[in-house]
Amino acid sequence: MFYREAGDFKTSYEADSQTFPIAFDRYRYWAVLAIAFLVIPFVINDYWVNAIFVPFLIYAIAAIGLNILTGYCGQVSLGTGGFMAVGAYACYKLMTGFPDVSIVIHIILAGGITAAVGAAFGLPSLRIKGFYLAVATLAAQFFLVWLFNKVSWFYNYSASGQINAPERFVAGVAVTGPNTAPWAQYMICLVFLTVCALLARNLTRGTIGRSWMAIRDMDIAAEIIGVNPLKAKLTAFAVSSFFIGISGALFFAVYLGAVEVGEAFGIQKSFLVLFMIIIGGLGSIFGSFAGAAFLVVLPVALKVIGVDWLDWPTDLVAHLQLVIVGALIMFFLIKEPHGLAQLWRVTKEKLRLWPFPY
Amino acid sequence: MKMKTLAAMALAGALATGPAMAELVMPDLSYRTGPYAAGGTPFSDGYQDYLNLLNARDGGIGGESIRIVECETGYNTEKGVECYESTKGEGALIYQPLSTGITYQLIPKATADGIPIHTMGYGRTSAANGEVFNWVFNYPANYWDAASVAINYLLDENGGDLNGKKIALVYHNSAYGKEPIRTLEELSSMHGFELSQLAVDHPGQEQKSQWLQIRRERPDYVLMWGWGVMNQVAVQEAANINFPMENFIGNWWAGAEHDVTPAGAAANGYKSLNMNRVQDYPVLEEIKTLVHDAGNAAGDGSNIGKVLYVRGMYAAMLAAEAIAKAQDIHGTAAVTPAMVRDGMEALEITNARMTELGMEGIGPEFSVSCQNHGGAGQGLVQQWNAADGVWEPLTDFIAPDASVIAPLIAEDSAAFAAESGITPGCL
Amino acid sequence: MSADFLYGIEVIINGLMAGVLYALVALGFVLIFKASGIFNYAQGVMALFAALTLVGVMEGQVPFSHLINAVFGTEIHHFGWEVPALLAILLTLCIMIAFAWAVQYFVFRHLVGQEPIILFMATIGLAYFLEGVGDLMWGSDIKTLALGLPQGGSMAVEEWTAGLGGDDFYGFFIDKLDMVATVVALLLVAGLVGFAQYTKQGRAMRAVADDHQAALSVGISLNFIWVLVWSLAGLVALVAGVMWGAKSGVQFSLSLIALKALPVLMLGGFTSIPGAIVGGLIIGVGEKLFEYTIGAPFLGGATENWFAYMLALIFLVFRPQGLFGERIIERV
Amino acid sequence: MKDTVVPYTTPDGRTIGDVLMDMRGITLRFGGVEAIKNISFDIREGEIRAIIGPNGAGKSSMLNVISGFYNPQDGEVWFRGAKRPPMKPFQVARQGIARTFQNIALFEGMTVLDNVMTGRLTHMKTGMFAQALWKGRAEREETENREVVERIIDFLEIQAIRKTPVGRLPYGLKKRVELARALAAEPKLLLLDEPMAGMNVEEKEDMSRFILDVNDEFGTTIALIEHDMGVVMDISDRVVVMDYGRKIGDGTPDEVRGNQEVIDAYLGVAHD
Repeated sequence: MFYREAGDFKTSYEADSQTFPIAFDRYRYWAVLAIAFLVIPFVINDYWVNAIFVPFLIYAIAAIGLNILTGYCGQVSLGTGGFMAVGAYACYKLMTGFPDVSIVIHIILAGGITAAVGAAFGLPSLRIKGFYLAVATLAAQFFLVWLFNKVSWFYNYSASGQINAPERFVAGVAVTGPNTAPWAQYMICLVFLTVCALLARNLTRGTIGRSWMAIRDMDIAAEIIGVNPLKAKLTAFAVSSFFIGISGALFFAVYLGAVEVGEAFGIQKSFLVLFMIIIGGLGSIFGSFAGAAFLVVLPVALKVIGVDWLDWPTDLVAHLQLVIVGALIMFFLIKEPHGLAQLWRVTKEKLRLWPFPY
Repeated sequence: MKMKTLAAMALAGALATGPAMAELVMPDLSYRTGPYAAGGTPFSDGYQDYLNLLNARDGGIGGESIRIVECETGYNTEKGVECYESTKGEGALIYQPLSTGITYQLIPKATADGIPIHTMGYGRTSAANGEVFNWVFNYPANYWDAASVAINYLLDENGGDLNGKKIALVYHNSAYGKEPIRTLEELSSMHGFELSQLAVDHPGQEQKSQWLQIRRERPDYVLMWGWGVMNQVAVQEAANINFPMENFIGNWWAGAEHDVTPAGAAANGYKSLNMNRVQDYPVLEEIKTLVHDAGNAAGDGSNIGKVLYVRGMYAAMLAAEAIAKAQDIHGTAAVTPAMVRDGMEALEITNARMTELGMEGIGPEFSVSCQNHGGAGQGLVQQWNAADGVWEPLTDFIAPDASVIAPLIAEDSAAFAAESGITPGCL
Repeated sequence: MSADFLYGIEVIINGLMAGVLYALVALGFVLIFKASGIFNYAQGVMALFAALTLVGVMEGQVPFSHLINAVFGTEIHHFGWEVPALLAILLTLCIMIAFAWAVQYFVFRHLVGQEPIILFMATIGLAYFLEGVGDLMWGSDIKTLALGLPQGGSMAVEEWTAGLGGDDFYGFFIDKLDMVATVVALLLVAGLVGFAQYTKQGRAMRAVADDHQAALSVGISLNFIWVLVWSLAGLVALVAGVMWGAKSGVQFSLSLIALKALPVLMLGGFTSIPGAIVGGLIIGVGEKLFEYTIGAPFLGGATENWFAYMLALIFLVFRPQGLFGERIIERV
Repeated sequence: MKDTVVPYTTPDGRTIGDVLMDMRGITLRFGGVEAIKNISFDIREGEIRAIIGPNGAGKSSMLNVISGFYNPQDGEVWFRGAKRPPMKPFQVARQGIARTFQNIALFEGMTVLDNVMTGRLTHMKTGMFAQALWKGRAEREETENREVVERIIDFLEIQAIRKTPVGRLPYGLKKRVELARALAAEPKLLLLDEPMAGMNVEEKEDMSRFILDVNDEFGTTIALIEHDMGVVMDISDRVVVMDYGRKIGDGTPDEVRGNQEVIDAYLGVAHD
């Protein structure tokens, strides 16, 4: 089977503008989906869910969210941690305030609330640009974390200042709380990720996506051809925050089950998600996946190699891990500044011409 | 996605190395890296060295050898979860998560998995109520005890009367830092002292505002719930404003050598609480000869005898005693986590036993029961001697005011039980 | 004068001093950004690394001893000598220059002409790398900086000013270390300005900051200039690391001081040295004054971190070009 | 006081109609500098109107006023018989004014097709939620607009580079893509800022042909700035001449060619 587009004729514009124009890509896409939905849930255990899959799926949602804002609309944000916190605390308040409503609705609403907060903090983007905006979004980060820590209403006045996810069910299966089966944790995150990725893909390929990219590439020209910058930027902030809010809600309710805002949603989280999208590739949905996978799996893999195989002291491995991750980031950027997604595209391009590169 | 699959396969290979049975698996979730490494390293050294000593001297516990599985958390919650999941499969008997954040993750998980957690002087305070938190133990003392012990100490210093005194609490602006507030407020209305609260935002490198405020308000005493770099800066700033150091008392996570050494001689006289007395124990000699000289030291061996080293050792001792107790109760050397839990619940630490173990007076005497997972709640006050570079115990173990703390614990654990749908009861 | 008012002044004075310390960190960012357009996220880690190196050199620690011991099973920790402070500082500077050269040679030389966000990302990689190397080289315990810098409130100032207010005023508190930091910062800025104005290399540096192409065309080596600015940033990092490290000991958290510099940069602009200084002072006073008047009494305190950013944000909304920037006229 | 103009027919048979845009007494200042001084002129439906003048005459500023990028301090802009209030550029675009730029302002990160599709933004009305779902309204609208765009791509002969990222194209093609993007908006008035700058003779001929064809086939009114006098005189119906922010000539190419002031300006006669 050759990886070719020759012979795969498109007879309509719909077919031409589909997500995977090359047949082979389409098959692979369906295969990945089939494995993700039909195979992995049956073989997965606690370790894989909690150490790899659930964090990967949740970070992928956050990365998609941030990629919409930063990769597609060009607004660099360092407020991701704060917005995830909004999602988490909104979800907690909804879960405890309306225990009879489905958790799925809570998570979506948490995304909606985060979207509103995100849009509000997006307002300065009309005046402030580039790194100045990035630093300005840190105001959101620090303020939100401080707020959730300070106002005890957000954590229902509990003495511990932590929020705990009570047990909730989807179709009779526990998805939050201590008794959640690993596959249920995995499935709810997977479903949310799949839906989010589809929505993101749809939004980015149509009118609104083009307005965002136009603003990103040249905001003045975009305005002159008819893009309302206020609307484009605020929708980018809102949509981005919606996804980030969902990821925050899942992060709290499904993954950790209990969080304290400063620890779980601090500034490191904002940086981490930003690293993911830059390493993965700005302006690419696939890049969001690749970046999240890279930064979730690599440290674990290095730890396994260093501690379990080579039997080195854990602290040495942890330090070496930093050195290696740092060096890899620089290496990748030198080799391919546009991230793993671009690396992937270039490989595919080569594959298309293989075995006749010229 | 492809890359992930590859990595996944690599990992699968790594994990396939299954647990070797008939060993006592003791995970050590340490943090030797990151911002709090200075505190995590000695604790982990002490924890591991003591268990290694048991292996070297006694062949383990009850004839069963101990296997330590160290996992680096970097004090990061997510890494902690990864560590828990990766070690639990090896048959871990007891967890010492060493971080409040990780503890909160593990409480529901470990409860569901049936593995006991020991959070010594940190974690969830209301876990002292063993009827709600069947699998969580926080003996010998918790933060609310600490607040009460500090006030009891000050009462003692002031002839039993704190009326009209001003006490300031400088705290890390996080769930941890806010722990003592409720207790102190209760105690303030009870004893008539005036409590002022000063929050320091994480990480706490810049505390000028707070210490200027203390300088203005001139409180009689300053209590501190600090962590990480906040401790060193606070000690320095207190010295800067010429606050009398003997009236400045940190809690037991703000009272190690590295908290005071950067300030040099200026830190002399600073006090802190401790849950384990630091002195020359015979057991330290044994560790030196049987563990360090044999080349089995967990770290570079330089931390032996330090406050947090001794605390790590104390934690390991309590765990080992609980395992021994479990072996006793169930009549088997190869205990399971559930058996260890029973051992912890039946744990009784006496002076005679501590002397026997070569650590006389390291902690208070206490016993654990199903109702009380919190131990005696006692703590002592120690003082920093900058000239000799040692922490000197000033007092014996001081009891907290149970009448204040018990209702608070009952209230909070009841709230948790209601929220999580737990029916309190003994296992 | 009422004590509250005098204490307000005290807060302002201390805010100014804190501002100097913020500016010190911000300065490193500005140097590199101005000359190469790189937003150097690693500046905080550089401060940590420089301070760690200084202590390590002074105490005669064997670099990478932990790694060496683990690999070869040896037990080495110290060379057994101690290096005098001045010599140690020089040695540390040499190491920072070598680091600057390595950064330029191995990383940024290959990234010339990339978008700012890519360069930013590379510095993040650098930060990870340097943090790991720093830990491996010198260990992750808290180290005491024994440079003999003065510490503590100045009694002289306190006594002189105690008479200004009534019984409830105890005189102004001014930290001696802060005074030293201010003097050092002033000297540093004067030195940098002098260097930029009066030396050939300095003028070349300014030329590059102004226009890369034009600088190239008159025969200035960009590589050399970039090594130079990274070295200067290393020097600034060392000074910042020492000043902050004197307070808290040299430890991991030093790398977080970068977060204190970011609002300063927003306010002062990424390209202006006077902007960094004035921005630092404004942020320092602003956050302390807010905490004194509103934060601590009404909001429960610990407001400084976010208020610094809010202040910069509000300021920027009204003046997007920053403190010293030219008014931006957009063209097509 | 709306002046109606009698439609007339050009020598090549096109009909020039009513006044489409009327600039009345426009003055634009930057700080103390007057870039445009009290200029009035009109653009009629269907014509090709050129604005010429030496460097710094204020031509681009004038175009920027028309496209709403600058708001003049004095004067009125009348469009399609109504006075235009101060507007943001995107609102002007929605009124049906599209433009190209002197220094190409394409969206470098997007493909040619996507760039041209951005030209349709003002015609696409599907809401965000429908777009997120895609199937149905959004996809239908996308396809309809894609058809329009494909016609323009055909027309400008850039089919082959449809899916190429714009950043990789040579200069001449970029200019053409930019024209395509402006045309995709189906504007009432098309503004071209030096469409032939930096082109060789061949490319200029191509571009002139496209401009004439656009005007001819779609009946689009065009206002353009150009330096190449030969081209301007060949393709435009009427010419405004500016110098130092003033209008010094206005009329058919032949009229302008004979204007002494214009000749002076171009030959660089000193101002008194």
